[in-house]
Amino acid sequence: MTAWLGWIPALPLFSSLVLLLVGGRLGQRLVTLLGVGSVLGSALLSGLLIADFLAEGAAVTTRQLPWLSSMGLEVAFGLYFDGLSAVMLGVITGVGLLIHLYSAAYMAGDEGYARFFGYLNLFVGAMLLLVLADDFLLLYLGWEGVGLCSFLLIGFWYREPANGYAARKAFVVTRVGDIALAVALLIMIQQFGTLHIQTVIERAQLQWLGSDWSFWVALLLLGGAVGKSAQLPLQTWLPDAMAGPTPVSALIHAATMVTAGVYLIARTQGIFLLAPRIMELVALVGALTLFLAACSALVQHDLKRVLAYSTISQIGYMFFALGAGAFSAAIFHLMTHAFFKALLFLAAGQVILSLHHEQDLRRMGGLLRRLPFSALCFAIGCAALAALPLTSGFYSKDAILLQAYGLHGGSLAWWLALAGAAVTALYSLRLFLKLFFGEAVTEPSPDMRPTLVVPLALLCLLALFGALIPQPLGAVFAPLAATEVPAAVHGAILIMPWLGLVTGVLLWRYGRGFRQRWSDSALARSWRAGWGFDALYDGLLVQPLLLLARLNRKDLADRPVQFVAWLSARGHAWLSVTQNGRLRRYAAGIALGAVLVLTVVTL
Amino acid sequence: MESQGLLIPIEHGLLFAAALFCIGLAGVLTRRNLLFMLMSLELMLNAAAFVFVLAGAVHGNADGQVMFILILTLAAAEVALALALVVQLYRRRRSLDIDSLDGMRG
Amino acid sequence: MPFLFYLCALIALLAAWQVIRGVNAMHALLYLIVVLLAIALMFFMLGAPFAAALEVIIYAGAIMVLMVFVIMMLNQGDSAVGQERAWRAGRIWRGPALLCAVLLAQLGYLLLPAVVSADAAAVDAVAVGRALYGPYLLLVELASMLLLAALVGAWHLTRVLKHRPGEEV
Amino acid sequence: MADVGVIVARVLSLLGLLIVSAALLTWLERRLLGLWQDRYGPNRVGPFGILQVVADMLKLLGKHEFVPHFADRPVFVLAPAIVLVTVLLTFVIIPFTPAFPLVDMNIGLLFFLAMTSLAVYGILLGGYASNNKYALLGALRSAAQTLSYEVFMGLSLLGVVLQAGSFSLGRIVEAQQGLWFCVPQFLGMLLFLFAGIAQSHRLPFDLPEAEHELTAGFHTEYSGMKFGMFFLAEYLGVILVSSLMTALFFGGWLGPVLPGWLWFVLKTGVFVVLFVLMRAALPRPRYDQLMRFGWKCLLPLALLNLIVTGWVLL
Repeated sequence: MTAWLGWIPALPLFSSLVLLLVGGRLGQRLVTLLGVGSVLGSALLSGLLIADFLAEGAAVTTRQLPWLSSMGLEVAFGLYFDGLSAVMLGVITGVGLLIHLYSAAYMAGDEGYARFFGYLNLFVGAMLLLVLADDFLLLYLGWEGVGLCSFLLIGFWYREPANGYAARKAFVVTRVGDIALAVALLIMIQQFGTLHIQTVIERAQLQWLGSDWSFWVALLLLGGAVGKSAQLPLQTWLPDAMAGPTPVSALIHAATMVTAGVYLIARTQGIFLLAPRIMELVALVGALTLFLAACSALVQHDLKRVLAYSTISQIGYMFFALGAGAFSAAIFHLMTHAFFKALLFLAAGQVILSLHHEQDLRRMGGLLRRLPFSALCFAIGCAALAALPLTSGFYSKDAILLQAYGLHGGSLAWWLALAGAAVTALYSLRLFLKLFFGEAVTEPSPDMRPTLVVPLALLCLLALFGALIPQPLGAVFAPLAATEVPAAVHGAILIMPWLGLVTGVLLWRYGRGFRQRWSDSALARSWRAGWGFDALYDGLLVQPLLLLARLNRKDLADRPVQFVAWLSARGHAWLSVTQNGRLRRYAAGIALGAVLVLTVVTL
Repeated sequence: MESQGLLIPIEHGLLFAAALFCIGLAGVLTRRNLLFMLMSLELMLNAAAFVFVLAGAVHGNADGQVMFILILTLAAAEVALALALVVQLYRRRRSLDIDSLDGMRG
Repeated sequence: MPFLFYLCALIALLAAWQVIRGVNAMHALLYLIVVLLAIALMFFMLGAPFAAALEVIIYAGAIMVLMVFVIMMLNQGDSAVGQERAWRAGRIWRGPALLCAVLLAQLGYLLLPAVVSADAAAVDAVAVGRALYGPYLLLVELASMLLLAALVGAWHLTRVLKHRPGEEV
Repeated sequence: MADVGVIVARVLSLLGLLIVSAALLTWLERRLLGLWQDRYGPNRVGPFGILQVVADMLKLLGKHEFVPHFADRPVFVLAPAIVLVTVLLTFVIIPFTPAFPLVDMNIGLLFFLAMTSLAVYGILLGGYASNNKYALLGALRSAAQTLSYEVFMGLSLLGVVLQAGSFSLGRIVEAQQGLWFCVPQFLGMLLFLFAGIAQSHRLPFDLPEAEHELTAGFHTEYSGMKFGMFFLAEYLGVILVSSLMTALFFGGWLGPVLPGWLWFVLKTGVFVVLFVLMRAALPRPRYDQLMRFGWKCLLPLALLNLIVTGWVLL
C-alpha cells in the first residue's frame, strides 16, 4: 500500500502540469474531470492509506530517490507517513476535494477556468508534498509552492490592480517568515549535515540539550510558522487575501496554507520542547493573536474579512495549544476548524453569488427566508465556530482550554484564550444575525446547483460530527499526564460561549443606539483596521523603503548604464533613417558595400 | 566537347558574368516597377549561375552544375513568392510602384 | 565554336540591356528569355548540357512562363507603359549607373588576370546526378525545404483576404 | 566541310517530309472523321479528295495577311513562328532509323522537353499580343494546362530513362531490343499519352481553343498563313507525339522482316489514327476538371511509377 504514497501528491501535481500547459485548449468538462478527478484520486488513495494505517499503526518511509548531493549534504526525495501526516492528509484531500467540487460550479464559465483548476491542483499538490515530506528541503519546496500558489490564486483576477496588490502583499509578508525558516534550515545543515526531519530531531535531542541552538532554531521555525499561519506579527496579509475567488479563500483557510505553520511546529515539536521559553512565546503569540483577531472580527463590515479574522483567531487557538504543549488538541482543532471554516467560506461564497458579488454586511440582511439552505449552513458553521456543545468545534476548543489549563494553569495566555472564546461566540452571532435577520437590503437570486449543495451538505455533517473522527496521534506526541482541572474552570470554559451569545442577543435586541455609537468609535475603527498593524508596517517599513528607493533613483552608479541606454536610443534613431522602406535604397546600399569591399581588396 | 581545354579563356567568361551582373544590378537600382526589378534580379541570378557552371566546366566536375541546380531552385522559390507579392500589391494599390511601399507599421 | 560563344555572350548582354531599359513588361520579358536561351547555349558549349537543358526547361519554360502568366493576368494595359516611360525619364538612373560602372570596372580589374589551369571536360547528366545524390544529398533536402517554404508562402500570400478596415481590397 | 552538303540535304528532306505528312494528316483526319461519323469528308478534289490539301493551302496563302491595329505587332508576328519552329526543331532528335536521327543528342529527351516548354510561349504570346479577351483567356488556360502537364510529362518519361540508362533516343530504342517499354512502363506510357494530348492541344484536352467558349482561343485574331502555321504546328505536334510514343515505348524501328523506317512509319501511323479516333469519340472536360485530373490523379501516378521503377531497378 505504501508504494502508492507517492501518487497522492503526484496526481494533483501532474494534473496541474497538464492544465497549465494545455488547459486552455481542453473543454470545460475535461478540465473539470482532470482537476476534480486528480484530487478525488488523491482522496481515495489517502482514505485507503489511512484505513491501512489505522489497522497497522506504524509510520512508514518510502524509497529515497537521490535529489541533490553537495559538500556532504545528501538530500533525497522521500515521503514519510505517520499519524500526523495521516490527519493532515485526510483534511487536505477531503476538504480539498469538496472545495474542488464546489469550485467546479462556482467558477463555471470563468475565462480562466482551466488556469484556476491548474493553480488549485498545484496548491493541493504542494500542500501534500509539504505534509508528506521526509526531508526539510522537500518540505521547504512544498512550503514555497504553497506560497506561490497563494500568490497566483489571490491575484487570480489579475485585471483588478487591488487583487494584484493583495497577492503581492501575501507573497512578501509570508516571505519574511520563509526567510526565517530558510535560516533555520541552514543552521540544521551546519549543525548536523542533514535535513532529514527525523534524524535532525533525534540528533537535536542528543546534541542541543541545554545549548542555545535549540532556542534560536525554534525561534526561527516559529518565525516561519507565524508567517505562513498569519499570526502576530505577520498576520496582515490574510484579510487582504480575500481578493481571490471565494473557493480559494476556503482552500487557504481550511485545507492548506495557513495550517502549514501549525503542522510545522507540530512536526518539529522535538526541537520546541528543548526550548521552553519559545514554547511560552508560541502560546503567548497564539493567545494574543486569537484575542486581537477576534476583536477585529467583531467590527468588520466585509463578510469575508470577518471570516478571515476568525481564521486568524482560530489558528491562534492552535498556536496557543501548541505552545501549551497540547499538541494533539491543536491538531484536533486544526481538523475541526478545517471542516467548519470550509463550510462557512463555501456558504459565504454561495451568499455572495446570490447577492451578485455583494460582500458588504451592511448591505445584507433578512436572508433567512430567501436563502434557507445557506442559513442552515451558516447556523451550523457559526455554532461550531462559537464552540456550542455537540458541534465539533466544541470538543476541540474544549480540549485545548482544558489541556492547556492542565499543563500551565491560569497564565495570562490562558485567560486571553478564555476571553477569546466569548468574543468568538459574539462575532459568530453578529455575523449570523447580520446576514439572516433584520431588514432585507439586497434581493438575492436563489441559485442552488447540486454541485454547490452536495459539498455544503457534506461539510455540514462534518462540522457537526467531525469530532468523532479518530485521530491516530498517539505515536507522534507523548501522551499528556492526566491532571485535575477544577470544576470551576471547566464551568467557565463551558459558560464563555453562552456569555458571548447572550451579550450578542441583548445588544441586538436593545442596544441599537449603543451599536451605532460603538461602530463609529475610535476603538472600533482601529479594530476594524486590524489594530493598526497595516498602518504601523506602512509607516515603519514600506514608506522608508519607498523613500530610499526614490532617493536612489538618480544614483550615480546608474549613470553609465543610462548612458548606454541613451547611446543606443540615439544610435537607433540615427540608424532608423536608413530603414526608410525604399527597397532600392537597400539594394544600393548593398552594392555600395560591395564596391567598398572590392576597393579595399583592389588597393 | 574538347577535352584538351576550355572553349574560351576563363577570364572572358567571368567578364561576361560580371557585365551581366552589373546590368542586372543597374536594373534593380533604377526601376520602380516591381516586375522589372524581378527581371533584373533574374539577370543577376543568372550571372551567378553562369559563374558556377563555368567554374564547374573549368575543373571538369559536376559541382558547378549542382550549384546551378540550387540556384534554379532558389529562383523558382523566389519568383513564386515575388509574383504572389506582385499580385497582392497590384490588388491593393492598382500599381506596381515599389516606392509606394515605403510606409512601415509596427 | 568560340565565335559562337562570343556571339551568344553579345546577344545576352544586349538583350539584358533591353530588359532593364524596356517599358513594356512583356517585351522586356521576351528579352529576358532571349538572355536565358543564350546562356543555355553557352552552357552547352561549356560542356554542361544538363545545365543547358534545365535552363531552358525550368528557367525559360516554367519560371518565365509564370511571369508571363502574371503579366497577362494583371493586364495592365498601355497606361503602365506610359508610366514606365515617365519613371525612366528622370535623373534617377545616374547614380546607380555610376555605381554599377564602378563595380564592373573593379570586377574586370580583379578578374582579368585570373589564371586557372583548365582541364575542361564535358560533364553529362549522369555525373551531375551522381554528385547530386552523393556528396550533395543534404543540398537536395535543403532545396526541397526551400521549395516547400515557397509553396506555403505563395499560398499564404495569395489567399483571398477578408476585407479589413482601412485597406483597399 | 564535305558533310555540310549531306546535312543540308537531310534537313531539307526531313522538312519536306514533315510538311507533306502534316498536310496529308489534315486530309486523313477529315476522311477518317467522315468515316466514323458516317459521312463523306472531302472527296471532290483529286482522287479521294487528296488534293483538297493543296486547295486549302492555296486558299490560306491567298488570304489577306491581317494584323489587327490593336495588336502588339512584333509579338503577334513572332508567336506562330515560335510554335512552328519549336515543333520542327524537336524532330531533329527523332530516330527514324538507326542512321537517321538528324542529331543523336545524348540529352535528346531533355531537348524534347525544352522545346515543348518553349512552345508554350508561342501560344501565350499569340494570346497576349492579340489584345483580345478570348485570346487572352485561351492563352492563360493554355499556359496553366501546359505548365501542369509538362511536370508529369517529364516525370512519366523518367521511368523510360531509368530503364534505358540514357536520355538519348537512339539508345532508348536500342534498349528495347528484347522487350518494348510499353510493357514494363505501361503506366508511364499512359501518362505520356495523356500529357502528349494535352501538350498538342488535341481533343479532348483542347481547352485553350475550345470553340464554343472562346471562339477560337488564342488564335482568334490570326488569319492567313499565320493561322496556317498554328494549324500546321498542331498537326506536326500530333505526329511528333506519335513518333515519340513509337520511339519511347514501342521499339521505334525495331521489328522483323520489314525495313526499320517502315516499321517506324507504321507504328507512328497507328498512333496518329488513335489521335483522330479520340477526337471523334471523346467529349471535352471542363477546365477545372482537367486541372484536377492532372494534379491530383496523374501527378501522383507519375511519381508512383517513378518510385516503383527506381525500386525495381535498384
